Amino acid sequence: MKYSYFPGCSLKGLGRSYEESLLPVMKQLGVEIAELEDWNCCGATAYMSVDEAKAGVLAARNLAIAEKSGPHDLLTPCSACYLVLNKTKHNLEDFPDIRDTVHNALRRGHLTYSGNTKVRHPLDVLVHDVGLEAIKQKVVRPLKGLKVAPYYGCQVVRPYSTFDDAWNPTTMDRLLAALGAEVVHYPLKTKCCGGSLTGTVPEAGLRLTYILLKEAVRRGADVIATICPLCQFNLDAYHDQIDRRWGPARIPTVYFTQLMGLAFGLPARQLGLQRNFIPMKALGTERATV
Amino acid sequence: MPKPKIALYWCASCGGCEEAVVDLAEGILGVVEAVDIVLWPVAMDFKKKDIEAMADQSIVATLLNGAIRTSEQEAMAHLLRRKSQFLIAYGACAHLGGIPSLANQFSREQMLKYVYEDAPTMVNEAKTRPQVSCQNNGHAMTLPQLRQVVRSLDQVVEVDYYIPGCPPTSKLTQAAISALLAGKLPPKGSVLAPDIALCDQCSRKGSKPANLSFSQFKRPHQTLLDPELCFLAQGVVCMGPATRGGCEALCTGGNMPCTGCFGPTSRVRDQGAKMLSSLCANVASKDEKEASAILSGIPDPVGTFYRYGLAKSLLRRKVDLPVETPETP
Amino acid sequence: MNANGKNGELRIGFYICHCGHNIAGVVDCPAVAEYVAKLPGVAVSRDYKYMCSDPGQELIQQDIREHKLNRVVVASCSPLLHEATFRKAVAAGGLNPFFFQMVNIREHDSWVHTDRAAATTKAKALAHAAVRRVRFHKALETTRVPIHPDVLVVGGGISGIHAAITIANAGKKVFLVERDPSIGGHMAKFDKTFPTLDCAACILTPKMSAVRSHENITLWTYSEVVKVEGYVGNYTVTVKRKPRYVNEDLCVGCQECIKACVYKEGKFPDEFNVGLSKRKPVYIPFPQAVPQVVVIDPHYCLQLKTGKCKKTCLEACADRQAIDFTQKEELVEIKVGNIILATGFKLFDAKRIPQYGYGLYPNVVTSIELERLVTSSGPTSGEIVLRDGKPPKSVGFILCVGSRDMKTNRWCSRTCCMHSMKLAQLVREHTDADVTVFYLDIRAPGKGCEEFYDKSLRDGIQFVRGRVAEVTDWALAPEEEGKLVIRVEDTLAGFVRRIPVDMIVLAVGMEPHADAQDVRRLFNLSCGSEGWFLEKHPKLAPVSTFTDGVFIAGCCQGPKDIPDSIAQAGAAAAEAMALIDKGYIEQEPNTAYILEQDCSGCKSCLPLCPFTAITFDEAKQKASINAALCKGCGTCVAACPSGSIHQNLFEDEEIFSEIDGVLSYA
Amino acid sequence: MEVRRTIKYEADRVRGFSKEIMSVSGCDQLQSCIQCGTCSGTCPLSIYMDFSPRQVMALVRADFKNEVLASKTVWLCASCYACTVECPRKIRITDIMYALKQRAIKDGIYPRHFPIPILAKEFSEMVRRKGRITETLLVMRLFLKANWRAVLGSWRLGLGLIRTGRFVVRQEHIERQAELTAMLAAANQGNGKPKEAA
Amino acid sequence: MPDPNWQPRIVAFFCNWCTYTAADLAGVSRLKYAPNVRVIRLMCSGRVDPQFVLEALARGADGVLIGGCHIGDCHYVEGNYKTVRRFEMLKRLLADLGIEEQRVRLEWISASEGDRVKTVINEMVEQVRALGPLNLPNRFADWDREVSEWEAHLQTEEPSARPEPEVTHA
Repeated sequence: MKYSYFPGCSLKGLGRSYEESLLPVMKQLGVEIAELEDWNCCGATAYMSVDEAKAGVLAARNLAIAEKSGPHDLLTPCSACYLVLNKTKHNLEDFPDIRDTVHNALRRGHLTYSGNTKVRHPLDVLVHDVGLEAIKQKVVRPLKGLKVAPYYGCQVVRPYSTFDDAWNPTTMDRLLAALGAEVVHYPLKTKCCGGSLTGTVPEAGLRLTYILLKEAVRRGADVIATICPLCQFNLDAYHDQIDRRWGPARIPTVYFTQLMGLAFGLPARQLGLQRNFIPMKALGTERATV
Repeated sequence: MPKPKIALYWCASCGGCEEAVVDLAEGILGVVEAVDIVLWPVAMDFKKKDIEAMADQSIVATLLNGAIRTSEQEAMAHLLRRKSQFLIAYGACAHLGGIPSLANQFSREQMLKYVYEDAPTMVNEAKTRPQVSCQNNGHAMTLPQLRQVVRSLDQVVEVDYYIPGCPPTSKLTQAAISALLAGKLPPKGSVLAPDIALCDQCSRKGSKPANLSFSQFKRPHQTLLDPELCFLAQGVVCMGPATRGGCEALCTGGNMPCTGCFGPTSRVRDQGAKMLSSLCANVASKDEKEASAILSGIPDPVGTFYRYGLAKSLLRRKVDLPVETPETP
Repeated sequence: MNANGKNGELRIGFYICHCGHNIAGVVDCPAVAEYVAKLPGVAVSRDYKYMCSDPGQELIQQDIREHKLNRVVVASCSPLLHEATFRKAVAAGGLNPFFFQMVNIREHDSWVHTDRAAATTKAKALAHAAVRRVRFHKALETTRVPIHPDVLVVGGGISGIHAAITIANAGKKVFLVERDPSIGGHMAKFDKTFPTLDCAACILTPKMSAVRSHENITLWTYSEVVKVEGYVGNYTVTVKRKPRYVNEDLCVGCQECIKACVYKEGKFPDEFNVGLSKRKPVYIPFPQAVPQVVVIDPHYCLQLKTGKCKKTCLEACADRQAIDFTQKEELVEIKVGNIILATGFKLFDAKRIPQYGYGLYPNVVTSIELERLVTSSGPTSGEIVLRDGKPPKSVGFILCVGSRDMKTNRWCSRTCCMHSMKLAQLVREHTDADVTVFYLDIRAPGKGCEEFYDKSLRDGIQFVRGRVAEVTDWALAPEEEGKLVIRVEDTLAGFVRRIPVDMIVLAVGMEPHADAQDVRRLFNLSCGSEGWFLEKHPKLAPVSTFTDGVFIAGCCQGPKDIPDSIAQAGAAAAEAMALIDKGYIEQEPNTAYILEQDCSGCKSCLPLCPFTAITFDEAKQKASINAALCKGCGTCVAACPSGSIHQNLFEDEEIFSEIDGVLSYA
Repeated sequence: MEVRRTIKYEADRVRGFSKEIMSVSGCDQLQSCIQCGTCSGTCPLSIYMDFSPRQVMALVRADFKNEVLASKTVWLCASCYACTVECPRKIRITDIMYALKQRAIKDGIYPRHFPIPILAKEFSEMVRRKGRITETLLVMRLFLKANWRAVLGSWRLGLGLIRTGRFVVRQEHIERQAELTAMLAAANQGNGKPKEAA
Repeated sequence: MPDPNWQPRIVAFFCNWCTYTAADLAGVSRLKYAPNVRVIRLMCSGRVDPQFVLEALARGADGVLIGGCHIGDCHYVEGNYKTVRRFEMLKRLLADLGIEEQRVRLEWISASEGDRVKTVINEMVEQVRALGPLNLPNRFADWDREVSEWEAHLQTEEPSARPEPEVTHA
């Protein structure tokens, strides 16, 4: 199994522990991963707010490079990147106007994109390509008794995702169960974390984060598992502000890949767990330190 | 009192029609008795000028066979038309364009190139082509011009009657001539043969099942042909149902399927389309793919359905061929 | 073929209709009339405001008399609409009605084009085609086919019941076929009916027993139509009668067998109570079921499943011996002249909208489930209670669940607003709960319905305009603890609200049966894109279909309430009886025929006719067509290799001349 | 007591604005909005908006350009696409929000000192110049532009990031910057064909 | 030279029960479509004799559209099966005779699919427009110019006096 890999800016910065855990886990499962050569920012939500055409071009450049680099699907861990790349792919198919503009621009860089490269999220790949059975094989330290709230956030399941339900996705639930964890019924699994509003409009953004955390705590979760760098940052980094505003709702938030790593018996450091503001207590660190 | 004048002429034809006339055997003598043949290139030495010398309409009837595909044939057609009271298209070529009109699938250039350059048997380094006219030590020599389109006689001049067939049978010829001499002719423009499809007189008719549908098409060389059984029942395309009878079912009698030389009945405008329609309707599959596979057993629809009648079919010719502007011969 | 048959010189009358502005607004009618006037054979060419009006028709008749017309062409609307009208007019003018040709310049021209010039050119071409075509028309006679007086009604809901009784009362024999073990349909499940709040059972039960006792009605429940052959007036229908393992003639509905069943308690979901209660393998669907005959469910009955059972039911029925485990499915063939389809609808599956938590939260119920709860004969004998048995303190109704939603069903189900308000009022009657109705638009157009809406408002039922976004069980405020929380924008107040309630009722919409397409095929009907059966004309023929002698009534044609369903059932019955009492149908003389002297006997046509109208005369060695059996499709005509098969009204020459005509550009 | 007149006159409408928005690829469905409020009900942030998403749809459809572009609503949209997925009329509401943001920025009509548009501009600027984003640097720039007090406000966060080694100071960038610049420039010329005002 | 204000001319054969009714529905729903199509009503698409298609083309149609009931829905049980099979062969024949496949089209449109009528007609008109005029009558004339001009030439060459014909019969 081979995939091109589009890390996106976050996985090189605030979300680096996502990459730190993703790569070894994939390695363990014998999944080959080749980082996209000279990839650029997908444009995220911000660029689309400024200039639709340019946003399209930004994303398309990556798709074009991926297509050039081979027939492999493009592995895209960051939700924003996943959405933007997929959205661009769809727009190019659905709207001739955008297609012409983008192709016209790509030509300037001697690039072309014929729409072949598929954009895939690690969650999708792990459950549907690698398969839960293969993953179970690799589990050496089942996450027995660890209560996990599966949190998907918005942009992986909406609106372009094809691998799970937009309202009640279950892919990660099944994956976590396969790791031996106890999956908490968490109806907020696809609610918005506030995105960049946590920084720009805290009173709004942080409250969403707070609700997510509080409900997870209330439902007795030990840890929240996430699939998106921004979600992880929001749920992890703002606790002191949240405490001040609405009172404590402390619960660690980690990447699902970090939990996989732990279950596979990889050392916590190697999985970047030390980068958490709220460290994984009890089993988490326990495992991490053995 | 002078015997009625009759002319026989041939244009683009194989000569078979001439044979057919000769085949009248002793019948021919009767004819010769009764009439005065003023033109018959294959048998007698009359020249164009002799005809030109004659008064208009002084020939009672001209039996003209062969398709029209050169300027000279047109000239003769016009001349004979003018000189004859009755102009009769004799045989499939004059009637429908005949086999020669299969050439209507190609441009003149395509044909000349093949015949004078590409044909394996051709040696012609100079790539010489026939010239409409050329100078040779002071003498201008001309050749008739080969037309881009092969035509039936009535596409060039007005025709009074048609005697169908490749070639027409002696019976029909005899009957036509006697009717002519007796002045007992059907309405102008008639085809002088029964207006009912071949099956009516085909000996194999009884052997055709009532619920026949096709699950496979075979070409005659692909199968051992049963001497009694209806060809269609053997999966072999037989144009009989779409072809005017009157040929005494000679081909089917000789264990070959009808190829349609008598042309359609008076009620049909396009013989090929009609045959296609009835064959396809009876293909034994409701699945589009399967049906199309069965139909691929007919690899050459034009050659199958329009073997003798492409010139007179509704489309007349491959329609996207380049049109060259006519050179004066 | 002589262009003019034996009608001497050709004198065509041409009439172009303005249809008010419908045609004249886009097509330059006078210009068309002038153009046609110059065509060969045209004696009169006029444009007129409304050709289908009496003066319009009178105009034609007058011209036939005064101008000795022998052909008439009218350019107006679709022949499917008015061909009959004008043929009558022509006949009244003393001309054979088939010396007429119609040109469709409304549906096919003025209504679909905006460019006046182009539309006018098209009208001229179409008119030209008809004028050329009509030359070849011949005098024809319509043939009369007798109509079998019996009628088949499919579906034993309120529509089917009403249609059956109406026809039976007129003295005609009716077969009523119902898929379920009892008739009654959805209405039998209702407690009260809006807007009068009269008891549904009280008005339905008498009609049901009327069906049972009517000497003209043969009732076949637990049966399905599996095959339909023939055509209007002469249908042959095969009905599959599923085994109920109880002899209908012997069973008296004493229910001793049910008491005796080895299952002491009900164990299996009760269809009638939409799964809110349990029944035994041997059961009677509901107390007022018709017929009062027990059914044994082969999926659950031990004897039928495993062959191992004490068969206590047999003992219980020892003296009557009505129970018969050997019963087999049987096929019955009947002959009828007309068919009325009243196959109804199915309710939208609320699970398809996970946001509303149906199936996840036990106290989210559908409207029909609540209906069963409020019914005194229901599983809680009329008590509206939560799953834990306590009465709700607050109930929310969510409307348009599976209606007006492009992601599920686009259409409005028409009854949910009223149905929900009815239930809301019943909830107010039975409990002291606060009731809030969440709606997009309240649609109460029926008689007495707006008044009913007003009553609901005055009863203190809260109405919030807004489509509910989600139903959750997580609390953000103390009052939300342990409740179901509805998140919705109150679009009139202009802000988002969170409203905690104990019970949520989903007003699920109506949709076509899952097998609507199969049924449609069975009876050769059309379906709209949504899957409802298509009526012949949305206004002029709302219960007719494109298949003569097949009529539709009730919700199989589209969502409607009880009064509308009954009205339609009545209409369908009337249409059927009109045909029966006429006694025959006039068959369009568009049949194919073979000219014997032309046929070579090649037999190519024989396999082509699905109606076996073509036979081969071995003596003459020629094919011939039985006009009575021919439906006039013309497939054999197109296939005859020697052009020896012809079709009245669609002769080759007529169509060729039409082709030439439509290609004339003026 | 202070009162404000809220009546709207025809002059307040900017004719053609709705057409312009609906002409954006994927936004034409707006025509069939039935004002059911599913978008607002679903939106996690509608509770902070001056106009609810539903109202924005109504305002756009009625050509109230200035009101819409000046409102906070479009800037509070976090692009979670819940509305787009839930809309019973299949209106791509999120995309419409983007279309509005773009016009707001183009026409310079948006709430002053409101950080989000500034973030958007800073973001695109950094991408245009470096091809990639370095979040920490971006945030610093944002704070300086939008409200420098926030920097002090969130010093703890900053320290935390440094402690956990997530505070990156080296600006990430791509190799073939020229290529990207050329492409973005080309994007301006659109599809080559003349485009209606957008 | 293609005439700038040339408009595609399309002849359509619609079956009475499905496609013709659908076209009526399109009208009743006031859908707007290109005015280039002229509909001829037949009872069933099975009545469409290939001769009709050829005749239409020979008489100047640039395209021919055939409309029938969906497979399985034929009012006459299986008329449309025959249509499919004829059409299959007809297309091959036309291809051999130099007529582009897109000029003839077979569509199943049920009575309820008024919008489909609109889409199909507009699509087809654009397809044919892209192909340009077929205009066989003109081509026939072009082909026959070689004959007519020669005939004219012969006339001028031979101004023959025409004496009374000696009508003779045996």
